[in-house]
Amino acid sequence: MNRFVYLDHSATTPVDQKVLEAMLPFFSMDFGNPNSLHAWGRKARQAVDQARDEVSRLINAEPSEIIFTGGGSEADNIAIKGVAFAKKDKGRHIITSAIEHHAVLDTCKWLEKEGFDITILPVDEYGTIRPEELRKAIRPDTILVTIHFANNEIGTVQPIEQLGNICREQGVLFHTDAVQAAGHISIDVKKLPIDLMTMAAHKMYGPKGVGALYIKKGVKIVPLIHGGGQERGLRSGTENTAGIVGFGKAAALASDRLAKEETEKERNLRDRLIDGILEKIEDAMLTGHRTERLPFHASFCFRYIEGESLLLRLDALGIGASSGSACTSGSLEPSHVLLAIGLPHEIAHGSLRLTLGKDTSEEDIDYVLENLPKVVESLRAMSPYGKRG
Amino acid sequence: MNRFVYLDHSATTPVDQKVLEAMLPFFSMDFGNPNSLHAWGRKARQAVDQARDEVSRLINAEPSEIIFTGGGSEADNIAIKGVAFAKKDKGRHIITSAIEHHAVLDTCKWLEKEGFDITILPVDEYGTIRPEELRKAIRPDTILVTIHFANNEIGTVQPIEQLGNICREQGVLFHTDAVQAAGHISIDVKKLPIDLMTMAAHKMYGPKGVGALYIKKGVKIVPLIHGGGQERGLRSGTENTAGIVGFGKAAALASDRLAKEETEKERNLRDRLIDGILEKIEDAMLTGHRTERLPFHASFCFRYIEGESLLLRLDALGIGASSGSACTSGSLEPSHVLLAIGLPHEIAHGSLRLTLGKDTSEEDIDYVLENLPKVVESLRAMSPYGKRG
Amino acid sequence: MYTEKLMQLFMNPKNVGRIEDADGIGEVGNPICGDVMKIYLKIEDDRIVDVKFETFGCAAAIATSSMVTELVKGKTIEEALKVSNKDVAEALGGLPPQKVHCSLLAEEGIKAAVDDYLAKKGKTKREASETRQCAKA
Amino acid sequence: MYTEKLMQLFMNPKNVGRIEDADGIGEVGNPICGDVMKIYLKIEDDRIVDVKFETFGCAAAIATSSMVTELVKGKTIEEALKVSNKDVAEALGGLPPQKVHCSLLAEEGIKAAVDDYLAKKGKTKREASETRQCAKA
Ligand SMILES: Cc1ncc(COP(=O)(O)O)c(C=O)c1O
Ligand SMILES: Cc1ncc(COP(=O)(O)O)c(C=O)c1O
Repeated sequence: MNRFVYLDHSATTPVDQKVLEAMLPFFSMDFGNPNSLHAWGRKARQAVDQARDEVSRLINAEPSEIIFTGGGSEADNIAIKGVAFAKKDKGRHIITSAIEHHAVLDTCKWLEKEGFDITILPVDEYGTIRPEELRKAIRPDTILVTIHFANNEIGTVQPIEQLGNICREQGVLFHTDAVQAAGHISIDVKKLPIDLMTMAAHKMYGPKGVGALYIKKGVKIVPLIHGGGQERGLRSGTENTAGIVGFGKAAALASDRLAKEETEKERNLRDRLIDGILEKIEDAMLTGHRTERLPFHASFCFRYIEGESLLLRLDALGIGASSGSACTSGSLEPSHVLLAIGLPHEIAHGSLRLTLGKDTSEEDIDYVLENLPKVVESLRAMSPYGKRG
Repeated sequence: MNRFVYLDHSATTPVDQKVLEAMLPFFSMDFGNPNSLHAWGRKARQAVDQARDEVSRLINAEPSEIIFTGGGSEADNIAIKGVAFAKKDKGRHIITSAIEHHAVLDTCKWLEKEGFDITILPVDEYGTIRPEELRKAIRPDTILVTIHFANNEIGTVQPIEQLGNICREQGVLFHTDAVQAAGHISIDVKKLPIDLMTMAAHKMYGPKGVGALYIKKGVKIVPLIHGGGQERGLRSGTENTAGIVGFGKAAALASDRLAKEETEKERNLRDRLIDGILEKIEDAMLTGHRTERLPFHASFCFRYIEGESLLLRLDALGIGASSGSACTSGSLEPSHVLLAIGLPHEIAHGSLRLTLGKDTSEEDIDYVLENLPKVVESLRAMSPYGKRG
Repeated sequence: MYTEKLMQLFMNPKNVGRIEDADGIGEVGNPICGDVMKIYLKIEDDRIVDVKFETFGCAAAIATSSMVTELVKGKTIEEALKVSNKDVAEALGGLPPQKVHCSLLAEEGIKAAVDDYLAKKGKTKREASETRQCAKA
Repeated sequence: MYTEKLMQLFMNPKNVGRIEDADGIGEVGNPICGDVMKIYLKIEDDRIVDVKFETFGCAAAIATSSMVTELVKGKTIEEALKVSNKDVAEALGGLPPQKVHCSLLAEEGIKAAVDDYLAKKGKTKREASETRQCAKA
């Protein structure tokens, strides 16, 4: 094996060394419970406060508008169920899209069983939600619209400003799952019409198991996890101090990268990867939008072969990739996202996602461009549908 | 200042060095998402599996009976709401006790608002729930009894076997919050009549932000956090690999300590502390049960003074203690636990909790026994109620 | 959570104790709520020449007691009655929101002691301030 | 999730390809479900003298295809029909639960190819096995 090339940053990112260094004191040394009044506790409280500042600065929120959670999925659940239970006497209609992450979709489906009414908006072939579809779907009893900022499987970035403005006009709360976007795209919640927004540390070089929910001042939600009243009573439980400190540092580093436009490097490499693959491999297509997409995200479907065998062959060459969403790759159904953009099953089965990171190099991309075509070729040679040449 | 003596292990424990070492590779090196199929993901999956084994062994459960959560509070919420929503068509009556942690009590209170019927059992002066009270409270529509294994504020250990047996006889599910007990008292879920049990890593020298719920085979619950289907669909979200690995290691180390009866050392030091304080300080009382209590736990009320000023004076001497529960110490109401055992408000305000750890030394105890009486004395000299000598 | 100033006063409070032949004694608060302040005044020519306190309560209660005694010492009764809870809090560099009631207690303690003094002298008692409920966090 | 044995066969499958003058060809599975196996048999005196496969599918589908061809090679038709999905799975050192259907597909692939051979020879066709729905994880 020549190299190790990790191209699955949409699934998770390595913890940045600087982030780990920031976290380390909070395990065994400054290990206090932030709720304790003694010196150990006060030190931990300070650290949590600082992290809240850092995370809020990443999206230009107020620190008091950020609550820390036990991950992105949890934050999605808190936001959606939190609004649903808070507003259920006002209305029970919620709007979402067909290509949301399961943390949003399955939450909505559960609410449907509990007596809520869910509208699932379709998307076009690029995975974009059309603002006019949203406008048509809003009813007098609509209490929440939840549409992700950017898709994890196909990278498409949504027209968040337009979508949010429609919600604002209609007086409906707007939640966006920005797990894939936050830290990678500049987001300013003072400028964008967003009421609640989900983030996860582990998608921006922070640790797993910690997320955050932005809740605009004045927006009321019912807590999902009751207890000691931490995080303004909205997410009880002893704070994951080290994890939160890590998130803070990761957010601060991401703010820096965004300010310095370092994501441009990723975008350029991604474009080389996309262009190279489409050029070198026949019967390949890009999934998602060509330009309105995450700067680090490339995703494809290759005819005549199946995604799992493709990614395991790549794995054997040291390349870490995914097919569809990591969360559902145990399943044999093709991804709901690929079906929603209109791909037939047999094509959707041949999906591959390559997501770059801040440390991905030219050489990494060269390595993939050299090896991926061979792998596709060899699998096609085995396929009853493959071309023979 | 002479020493630093941390005696607030009920609030949280430092991460054991061995635990931290076990966690370290999973931040920046083996950082994969356990749901990914490639080498990075498989390594993470293996680590999570091993941790699940280790945690299950601590309580003699099957690995498949353990799900990892984002902390103890979350596990309590998953258990209680999970049973409530799963069984609500069968009945809506839930029984708990007056001295549960807020993660249990406030969850029950929320369910009450959502149409459930909650019975709160009283406790005796030692904080023990009388089994006959439980038996009287069970009704045909009772679906769940949730009573903690041991109390965080006063250390009392409940007669879990008797309580659980009553539930079993009546065919009612039994959940116990063992956040304070697990890792410190031997628990065998094959022998004890427990259906669901909550644990938290950070109370046994593991990291904060990770908990576990034991769910006996065959017990069905509705998930609280929907999404990608991790943890057998019962707690979605990318697994906190490093945290889970840390929990596994902490559980393995706790199993060792329990097997070697190392908690005896803590128990002996605790007894010296209790006896010393009651001997040296007038108008002091032990709260909780004298013998049926957590081996590391000592808690008191001192008349004529107030807990917060007591613990801040101790803090100035390098002693980390708490007054009531760390989670509610921002509040001015005396703890619900101290009121439930029948203490009048003015006495409950003077509570102090000293909770020892595995590394607490004789000298630490000597230091407290030397300084605490002076601090109590000096605060009493300031109090309008204090005796003058 | 507390300012350094407050912690200093809490650790080394001034004017602790009682005045055996006090001219006015005020006791405010309630042990059920967890804080009671007792203020002793020595008054000469309507001027506070000595003041002491005894307090049962949290760090903020002790520090505000100490601070308010410092603030009124040497003042005339009239001036002392103008010392407000805000003055006390400001002099401590601020108070966390859930502890603001301690500064109210301090203000009330002085007023109660002055009232006691006036009552003993047979002068008109000021209008009594209402008894408050225990503060809630 | 996969055994080493399975991964080896997936990386280096045996009997890949087609037999141009095959005596029996079986195609099972469905591209909609994400796996299709095509089995080619060369048969002499009711004995399988050569066998090849083409598979569109996951690693397990490819490995089970390869394994089943190994297992039936050289066997009589009757013996080959007795090779069950369990035999295939066992020979691979086991399969994860959600991939068991791949071994079923392999078994069915052989049966379909034999059926095709028998049909071409004008012999009675065995009773057709039902078409299955896409497997669900
Ligand atoms: C008895 C009990 N239950 C639940 C909890 C909540 O655990 P966590 O703070 O880890 O969410 C605690 C600790 O704070 C506890 O002592
Ligand atoms: C768009 C999106 N939303 C939510 C999540 C869930 O985040 P987590 O796995 O950290 O709970 C993910 C990642 O898996 C995601 O990509």
